[in-house]
Order: sequence, then structure tokens, then C-alpha cells
Amino acid sequence: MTEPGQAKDFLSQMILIREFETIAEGLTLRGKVPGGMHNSSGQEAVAVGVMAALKDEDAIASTHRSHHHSIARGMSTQSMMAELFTKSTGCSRGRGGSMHLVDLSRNYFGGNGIVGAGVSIAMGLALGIHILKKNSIAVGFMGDGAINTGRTWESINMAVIWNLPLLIVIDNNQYAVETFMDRVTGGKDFVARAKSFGMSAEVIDGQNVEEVYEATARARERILAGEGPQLINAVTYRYFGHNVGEVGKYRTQEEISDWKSNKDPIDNWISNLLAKKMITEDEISEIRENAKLEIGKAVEFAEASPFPDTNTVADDVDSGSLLRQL
Amino acid sequence: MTEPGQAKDFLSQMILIREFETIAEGLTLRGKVPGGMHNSSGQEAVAVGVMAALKDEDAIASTHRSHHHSIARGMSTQSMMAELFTKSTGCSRGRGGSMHLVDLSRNYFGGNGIVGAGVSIAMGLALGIHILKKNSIAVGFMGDGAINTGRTWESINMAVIWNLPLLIVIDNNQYAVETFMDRVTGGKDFVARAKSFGMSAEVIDGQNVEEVYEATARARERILAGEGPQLINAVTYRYFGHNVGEVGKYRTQEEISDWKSNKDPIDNWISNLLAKKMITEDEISEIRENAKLEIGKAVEFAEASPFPDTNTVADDVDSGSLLRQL
Amino acid sequence: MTVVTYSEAWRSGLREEMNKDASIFVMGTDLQERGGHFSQVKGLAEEFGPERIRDTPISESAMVAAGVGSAMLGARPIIDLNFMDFAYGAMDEIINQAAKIRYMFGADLPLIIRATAGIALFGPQHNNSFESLFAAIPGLSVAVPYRPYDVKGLLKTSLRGSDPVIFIMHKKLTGAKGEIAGEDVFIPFGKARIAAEGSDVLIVTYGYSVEVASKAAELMKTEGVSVEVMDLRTVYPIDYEMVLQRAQDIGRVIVADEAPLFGSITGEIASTISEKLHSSLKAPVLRIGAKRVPIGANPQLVSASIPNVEDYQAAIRKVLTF
Amino acid sequence: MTVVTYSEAWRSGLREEMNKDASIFVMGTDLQERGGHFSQVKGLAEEFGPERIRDTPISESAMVAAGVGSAMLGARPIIDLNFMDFAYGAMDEIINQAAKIRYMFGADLPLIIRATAGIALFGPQHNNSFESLFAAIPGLSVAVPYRPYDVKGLLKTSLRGSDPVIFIMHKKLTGAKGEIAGEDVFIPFGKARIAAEGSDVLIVTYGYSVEVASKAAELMKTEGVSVEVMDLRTVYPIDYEMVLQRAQDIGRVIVADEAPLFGSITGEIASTISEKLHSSLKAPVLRIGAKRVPIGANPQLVSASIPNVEDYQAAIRKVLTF
Ligand SMILES: Cc1ncc(C[n+]2csc(CCOP(=O)(O)OP(=O)(O)O)c2C)c(N)n1
Ligand SMILES: Cc1ncc(C[n+]2csc(CCOP(=O)(O)OP(=O)(O)O)c2C)c(N)n1
Ligand SMILES: [Mg+2]
Ligand SMILES: [Mg+2]
Repeated sequence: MTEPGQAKDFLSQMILIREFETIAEGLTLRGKVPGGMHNSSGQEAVAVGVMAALKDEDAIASTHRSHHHSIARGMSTQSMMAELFTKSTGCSRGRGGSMHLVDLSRNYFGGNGIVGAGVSIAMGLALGIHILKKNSIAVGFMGDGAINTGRTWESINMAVIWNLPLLIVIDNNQYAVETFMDRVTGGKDFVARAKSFGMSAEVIDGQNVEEVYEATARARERILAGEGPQLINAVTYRYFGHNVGEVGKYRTQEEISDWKSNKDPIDNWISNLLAKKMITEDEISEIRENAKLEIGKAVEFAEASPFPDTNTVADDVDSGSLLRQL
Repeated sequence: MTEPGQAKDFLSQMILIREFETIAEGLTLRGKVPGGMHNSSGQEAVAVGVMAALKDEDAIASTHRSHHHSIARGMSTQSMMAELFTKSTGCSRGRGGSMHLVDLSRNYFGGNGIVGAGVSIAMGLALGIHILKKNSIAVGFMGDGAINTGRTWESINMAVIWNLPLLIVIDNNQYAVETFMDRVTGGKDFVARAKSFGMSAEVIDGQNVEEVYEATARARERILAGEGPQLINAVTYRYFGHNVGEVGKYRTQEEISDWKSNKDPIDNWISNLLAKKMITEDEISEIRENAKLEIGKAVEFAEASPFPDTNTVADDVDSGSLLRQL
Repeated sequence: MTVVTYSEAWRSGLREEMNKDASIFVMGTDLQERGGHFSQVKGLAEEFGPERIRDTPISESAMVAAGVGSAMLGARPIIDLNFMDFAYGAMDEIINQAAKIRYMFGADLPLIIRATAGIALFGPQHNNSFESLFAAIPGLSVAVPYRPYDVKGLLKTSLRGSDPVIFIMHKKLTGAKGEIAGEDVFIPFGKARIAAEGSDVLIVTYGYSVEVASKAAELMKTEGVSVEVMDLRTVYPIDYEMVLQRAQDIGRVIVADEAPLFGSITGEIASTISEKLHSSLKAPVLRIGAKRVPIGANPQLVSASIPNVEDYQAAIRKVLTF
Repeated sequence: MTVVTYSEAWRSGLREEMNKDASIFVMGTDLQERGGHFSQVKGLAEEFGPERIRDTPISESAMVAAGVGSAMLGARPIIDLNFMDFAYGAMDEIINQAAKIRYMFGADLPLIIRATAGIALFGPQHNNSFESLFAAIPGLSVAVPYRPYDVKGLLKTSLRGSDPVIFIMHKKLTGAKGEIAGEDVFIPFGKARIAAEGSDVLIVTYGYSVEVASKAAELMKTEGVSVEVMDLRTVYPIDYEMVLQRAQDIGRVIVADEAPLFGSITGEIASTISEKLHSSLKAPVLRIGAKRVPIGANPQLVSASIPNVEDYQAAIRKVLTF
């Protein structure tokens, strides 16, 4: 069982993520977030559980839906919100927007606008770790939709044959835009697929932060023990539309309500902690209050920040390193 | 058990293929085949067994190593040899060369210079069959090396979810250029991989023409019965280097000799037929003689044919159909 | 004439042809319920059923391969990639397969690959410029319509043709309205049109840039300058007959688009005009294009990356000073 | 100076740098025993072991992604695709990932993608021309060396840099011999060189076309014509300083390569020269390139597709008649 400090951290982080996205969703609807954003509300436990089991030196690559990963990795919500606003103070200097949050100082190698690309890059990070003989792992996130991209299987194969320190986490919210995974996934079983490629894999409850944490910690240990790359299929759910403002008929209101009312990762974790008397109602209120304050500040920061100086538009396309006379 | 007529056909075809490639190999070494060619000697049973079980209306797409498929499909060895010579009378008018043998009249939609591409296109042929409500199947050949291309898995998945009439045949000669399949294939089990994607699959002895034929006939029936796409992993061996003239240290002489002496598809089929008294030595001599004659004529034809008229070089890049005022 | 949006024009042409030809079908992600990311096939799944408006997994390479194979077999597939940026996952299928099959095999390949492109929001990976890449490939033809009218007419021609077509629709035009023609109007590839007549300066362009160029032309009237805007409609083939004729008549030419200038299709066009009309030109052929940058998420960066009306005006004034 | 082949020059530069920097490694199909399809790393697996000369499955997309990820982590990967034609399977990784990562994230990306290209045998799918495609992508730099000397020097610069490089080596030059420099010679990108001096006509070109142009230059001497041949060495960046200077001095310019003319990088260069030097040119800038065709398997068709020495001579004579 998770010890009390960590248990509360899990909760704080999940609530912080929820708050960030709830506020960001509203701001996006009000036109503050150019290009929109992909809300992960409902999926917080996956991000928090995974990140808690990782070390600073581990390297991460993510997807288009990755606010939760960024926050759980400890990124500044100010620089994140500023990035959503595409401000110069954003973590990608306003160039990336919501899909390209990044923090190199945290070995968080960014989100990705291309489905499947993050996992492939994470495989490359794992190869880098291997080549540079570091003692860490790489983690690649993907959605259920990415399970049918060819690059995912090329990358899994490569990780297996080279025994790379790679953990793949499927943030399996069961839908790709409006497409239910079973409709487009031959065999329907992600774990069986991975195993047939020689990769250890397991399916877990992505709504249970503790289960996610433990599965990740186990997978990390196995990887470092040389047991090869690992895959975790974390089943979860997204509450909102694919991008902000989208509503669709591809899933029923009952289904959404069921997940929200009965399987919410935050509510369930709170009940769990309350039942075990590991937290008080006051502490919960304080956590919520702090989250509101922090995100309030993030919005203030983002609002107050300047847009990128358009004179910098052509900076850093390349570094000029190849032009030097050595 | 195969009936006698067919049994002899199998033999004639295998011998014809062997003769074609033996002669073509020599001609290539003498500079007659621009760009070289990929000899399939040793793999004849796969092509002959598969094609015998197909109907004229079935559609086929193949690989860079596909002389055997072409001959077994009944293509004219003259137009094939002429194509190897890149003559205007070649099946691709000298434009394709050895990797791009084609015969649209036989629903043989050509070889392919890109690893993995043939199977994907075959999946498309299967979709075409489905859309146009034809009563036939599509067959895609691939090598063991293509098993790790992403497009193969994208295509398998698509065939499964749409229940397409697709048969994939792996011409599994165990090496991709100089790379042994196990070295680069996570899980090492092609059949397990396909099954995990929801595709029925089996491994067979690719040196036994009868086994190949029967497996293909079964697979075809299953497909037409709506049981979904099928995969056959036919284990075989190539006697020569990857391209003409190549020798390498990536496999031992013993291994090569073992396959040649003990597992040759032609020798074994002959022994089998002799043992069952389904053929006489004379008949075999006659078959060999006929093959020699036919390939001799093919070479004559190729030699005598003109090279493409260079004035036609820019013809048929497109048909001009889009320029018409309708 | 009916007035519809750019997206609806696609749907209109598609519906008419699908009604006539049962071998036409469309495949892409999220087409059935959502109607595609740009509503380009909204409602058609109800009309034609899930077999002909097919939802796919996220498998661009297999999608295009499915198009290649089914087209060879005699069907008329439209592969709808939603964003052309995803075509990078299917380049072999497009360039090494689709584009070369007729040359190698003599087979018809009536395949359409449709997607939106052009510079808008969504950041670096959703704002690639593809015109020069595809136009440069022997075997491919490339439609880049600006008006709903041309969307429909070029689509109908594509659906009656037997060659692969890359059909690029501009994101920013998705909801733009305009007239469309009826059932029987087909627009051939390789025929440009004059979007605005003029006599002092010719701007050769296509897609959304027709709009920017036309605005600039309008504004320049106050300076007494008469600018002609030519809408190429297809960047392969290019209507060099019309381009060279008008370039010769007018003598001052600007070739413009919003792709990064270095390596854009404007170089092809400008160098051809310069070479063929060397002695009759009154000024060097100028080019307008984007900076050599990925497109940032921030809208100000986007604007700073691509040419705007003032850039066009500046180029017009410049070409007049020679 | 040592005389080696074009392929050996690669190996020489690679070996020197691999000895100095343990983070450099190479991955591709059939590198270890075979030494790559062009013997480009022959023997290096024995020297550096299978970790640093890595054999891969046929998975171009994962190969390049492995390069992107490991480069971000601080390694210096070289992805050896053998034939550049296989890069079509990794276009997203190259264009949407590698090329844009610095712009988005500010991260170094010392990634080299090497392969042979250029027109030779092997038919339609192994003879694509990539220069204009890659050069047009913001974030990529593109080496197209002609001499062994430049192969080595540009490789060494690439291996000390921190940006993605597309390194295109011409098939037909694989065994061509030439001098190479020692350990300390680095050739910067964006610096052209004069392959043959002349004063009547300037040919701007690169790669194998330097050879064809030089032959034409030699032959034209008998007609009393002095032709200068400029070898660009990199097509991004292009040494416009030198190009424009020599174009101005000489006044008659041909831009040449063997890619299909329509949409090739020659359009970029010719249109830039025409625009910048409009008044000082003595003749229109001519372009030489291939026909708009896939490259057939038949050698006669290959020759008929691409420009030959006579085509160069004809262009030289033509540019002199203005
Ligand atoms: C290669 C590619 N194809 C299509 C898209 C468009 N697209 C963006 S997100 C998405 C759905 C992804 O679903 P999933 O992987 O399940 O992630 P989720 O959105 O559910 O988090 C699609 C189709 C894309 N970005 N990249
Ligand atoms: C996408 C791609 N990558 C690499 C190559 C180079 N290549 C040609 S054949 C081959 C090996 C193919 O092996 P396999 O699929 O087993 O077929 P086999 O040659 O054994 O018949 C390779 C790597 C290619 N043609 N296409
Ligand atoms: Mg999902
Ligand atoms: Mg093989």
C-alpha cells in the first residue's frame, strides 16, 4: 500500500490536472487557446501513477493529449498554460501549443501531433540510453488509436530485439476521435499483440492510480533487470470530446455518466483514502483550494505574458552549427 | 492426394522455374540483365503450390523476388526473359526489369521493389474485390524480411477488421539479404503475430508442393466462406545470394548443402512421385527437356527483341485523362 | 447557380458521381458519423452506407495501399487523409507505387488522395506545404482549387479520369462560400483562370493565395495600378500556355504562394517564365512565399511566417519600379 | 593526400570521428557483415562492434525514429538507409519530427540520414530524386557531394554539428576515386566550389552532374568556349553568395541536375539568379534536368530520361546565342 505522503501527492496531482484542464477547456471555448486542445479529464490516474514510479533521469515522449503527463512530470503549470495561450513564456515559446508541451530539464521530450510518433521516439530515447550506457528507462505514451499505426509495431519489434529499456503506456481511453477501438482493431487485444512481438505486456485499471503506479514500478524494475521492454495497457476514459467543444453521438450519455459517476479516478481515490482514514475532508479541501490557486496563477501568468516577438519567427530553425568553419 | 496430371504439372512448373532462373542467373553474370535479379531457386514449391490452388479471377501482388510466382501463374517465359533483358517485348516493356514482372491479363498485378509493398497492395486488391462484389480472393506474397515493416501490420489489421478476401503467403526463405530472421524478429513467430491481430495463420513446409497447394486451397475456401483473411508462413530456402553474384558468410556452406541435398522441392517431389509410381524416369527427362527448350526459346526471343524505342520514354507517365474537357 | 461552402462543393460533386458510379468509395478516419474533420462527407454515410463511406483505423500507409490495390482492380477509391500532413506516413504508397504503376505496368490507377493543407492553426506538424513535393513527382497530378466551383469541377474530372490525383484543399477555405455548377460541368486539369483582370502586373498563384492576391489587387487600384490575378487551379499540370501568354502581354510578373519560398513551386514557374520570356519581360519575375520556418502554434508567428497583403503590395510596387 | 573511393571516403571520415566520439553509431540493414549495400561501412563492425554498427530489421520508420530519439538524448546516430528511396517509409519521422524538433523544443538534433540516390540502374522505385524535396524542408540541411574529399569533409562537419543532415551520395560515384584530406579538414555546409574555371558560361550543379558538366566544359574548349562548373556540395544551404557573384561576372548561366526538371531544385536557383541579376545577365538562365518520367529499368531508357553531355553542350551553345 502506498504510504500516506505519496497517497496525498497522487490526489493533489490528479486534482491539479483536473483543475488545469477544466479551466483550460473554458478558456479554449473563449478563444484563448489557438487551435484548441485535447482534454484528458478522466485519465489523470494514468499520468500520475506512471510518473510517480519514474525517476528524474528517465526519459519520456508523449502524444497530442498530454497535459496530464506534463503536470504529473512536474512541469510548471504556468509555462504550460502560457504555452496553451501560445505565449513567449510558454514551455515551447508559443511555437508548439497544447500538443507540444516540453520540458527538456525534466527529460520530458514533448508531446506530438502525429499519432504513433511519440512511442517511436521513446524507442529512440531508449536506444540513446542504451548507447550512452545510462541507468534509466524511456517511456512512450500512446493512445488506443495508435495501436494500428505501423510505426508502433516497427518500434516494438526494435525494442524487443535490442532489449531496449522502453516502457510503453497505452493511455487507452477506448476512442480515437469518434472511433471505438474494437471497431478498428483486429484481434481487439493489445496485450496479446505485444506479447506476440515478444514484449511483456499487461492490462490494468487505468482509473486506479495505485494500480498504475505499482504496475509501472514493476515494469521499470523488470526493464532495469534486463527483462526487456514492457507494455502497459491502462484502460481509462476521456470525459470530453476529442478536441474542445466537440460533442458526438459515437458514445452514449449513459456510458459517459457511468465512467464519471462510478469510475472517476479522483473520486475513487478520495473514497479509498477516506475509508482508510489516510486523509481528512479538510485536507481534501485544502488540496482543491491549492489547485485552484495554482491554476489561477497559471492563467494570470499566461494572460500577462507577451506573445512571441515576431522578429524571432525565423530563429532556431537550425542552430547554424553546420555553417561553421571548424 | 494430388491426382497424377496435377502432380506432373507441379513438377513441370518447378523444373521450368529452376531452368528459367538457372539460365537467367548465368545471363545476368554475363551482363544481360541490367540491375541484376533476385533468384528464387529453392523456393519453387511455394509459388507452384500456391498458384495451383488459385483461380484465374484471383488477384496477386508480389515482391522483388518473384520469377517463380510469375511462371507459376502461367506468364509467358518469353515476355519474362525479355523483361529481364529490359527489352520492349518484355511484360513491362523493359521499364520494370526483374523486380516488376506483371501480367494484368492474368490478374497478376506485379512484383515490387519495395519490401512490404506487395502485401499492402494485395490488401487493396482484396478491398477492390469486396467493393466490386467479385467472387475471388487476393493473394499477397512477402518475404520474411517484410514481417517487420509497419505497413504489413497496418494491412493485416485492415484486412481483419473488414474481413477482406486476402491470403498472405510468406515466402519465408529465412534471410533478408544477409540478415537471419530470428536476429531481427521479436517473438520470432510469424504465425503468433498474425493470430494476435485476429488473422488465421499457419506454418507449413514450403518445400513440399503438395502441402503448399493444400494449405492454399484450404485457406482460399475459408476466405470465400467468410472466415476472414488467412496467412500462410511457408518455410523455404534460397540457394543463391540475395542478388546475382553475391556470396556471403552469413550462412554456412553446410546449411546451404543441407537444404539443397535434403530438402530440395524438386528432388523431393520426384522421389515422392517415383515412389508412388506416378511418374517414370522418361517422363521426367521429357519434362526437363521441355523446360530447356522453352527457356532456350525465351532467351532467343529476348535476345532477338529490340530495346525499347527511346522515343517512347515519356509515354504513359499518365494517360492524359485529366486533361480532357468532358 | 447554387451557393455552397468549399467543403459542401466537395460533397456535392462526390454525391453526384457516387450516384452514377457504384465503384466510387471513400475511406478515412472518422468519416461516417463525424463526416470527416472538415465535414467534407457529412451525411454521405447515411446516403451511401458504411461500405462506401468507410471508417478506417489510423493507418495511413495501409489506407493509401488499399487505394492503390482497389484502383488497380477497377474500383475508384478516394483516400481522405483529413490533413495532408498525415500523407508523410504513406509516401512510399503515393510516390513509389501510385505514381509509377501506369509507367511500369500500363495499368489504370483512378485513385484520389484528398486532404486539407495550407497554413492555418494547429502548429508545426499540421501545417506542411505539399504542392512542390507532389507536383514534382512524375505520374501525379495535383489539384489546388480556390473556389467551391473548382473543387466540384476538378473532383468530377478526377472521378472520370484514370490517373492518380492529389487533391489539396485549403484549411482556411473550408467554410468559404461560392457558386457551384450543376451535374455536367467538369473542369480539366491544367487550365488556369483569371481571378481578376488587370494590365500592369500579373500575379500567378493558387489556393488561398488567390484571396490574398485579389485583396492586394483591389487595394492597388487606389494607387492606379491594375493587377491581374491568375488562379492556376492545378499545380500539375501547370497551364503554361496561359501563364506565358499573360506574362508576355503584361510584362511584369509575380509568382506567389504561402509555402516556404526556398524550394517552393514558385521557383519552377518563375524560372520558366524568366527563361521563355527573357527579352519581353519589363522586370525580373518576383516570387512571394513564406519564410523558411516550421509554422508555430502562435497566430502572430503564423502571420509573420507567411506573406500577407502588404507583402503582396510591396512586391507589386517593386516590380513596377524596374 | 590519400586517394580513395567515394565510399571509402565516407568510411574514413566515419572512422576518425567514431574513434573520437563514443556517442556516434550507425544503424541500417546489412551493415555488419556486408558493410552496407555500397560497402560504405565495410570493416567497421569489426572495429567498433555490433553496438555501434547496428543491423536493423527492414523498418525504415522505426530506424529514423530511433535516430530522432537517441539524438535528442545526446547520442549521434547515423541512419543508413542504403537507398534513399526507402526514406519514403520514414517521411513523417524526417519531416514532421527531425526537421521541426529544434524549432518546437529548442533541442539539439545531431542526426544524419545517409543513403545513395541519383539515377542509375534498378528501375523505377530505386531512382527517385530527393534533392528538392528535402532541401525545401525548413530545418533540414542537405549534402550532395561529388568528390570523395567532400564526402569526408561534409560528413565530419555533420558529426560535429547539432542539426539534422540528409546526406545524399550518388550511386554512380560509389567506386569513383579521389583525394581525401586528413583528420582536421572539415567542410562547412553552404560553401560551393569551382570544379572547373571558365569565363563564358557558368554551370551551377552538384553531385554526379558535376562530372557531366565538366565533360561538357572540356569538350566545349574545342569550340573556343570557356565554361565554368560550380559544384554546390550542399543544396541546402545554397551558397548564393558565390552563385550570384560568378553569375554576375560571367553573365550566362545554366543550372543543371538530373532530377525531373519540373519542380527540381534548379527552379529555385534559376529563379533566384534571374530575379537578383535581371539587368546584368546576358542571356536567360537556362535549366537542364530530366524528363518527367519514372526511371525505367532499361539502360537506354535511363539515358533517354536524363540529360547527357550533348544536352549540356546544346544548352551551352544556346545560352551563348542570346
Ligand atoms: C498519423 C496521424 N493520423 C491522424 C491524425 C489525426 N488524429 C489526431 S488524434 C487522433 C485520434 C487518436 O486517438 P488515440 O490514439 O486513441 O488518442 P486519444 O485522442 O484518444 O488520446 C487522430 C486520428 C494524426 N494526428 N496523426
Ligand atoms: C522498404 C525497403 N527497405 C529495404 C529494401 C532493400 N531490400 C531489398 S530486398 C531486401 C530483403 C528482403 O528480404 P525478404 O523480405 O526476406 O525477401 P527475400 O529477399 O528473402 O526474398 C531488402 C532489405 C527495400 N527494397 N525496401
Ligand atoms: Mg483514444
Ligand atoms: Mg527472405
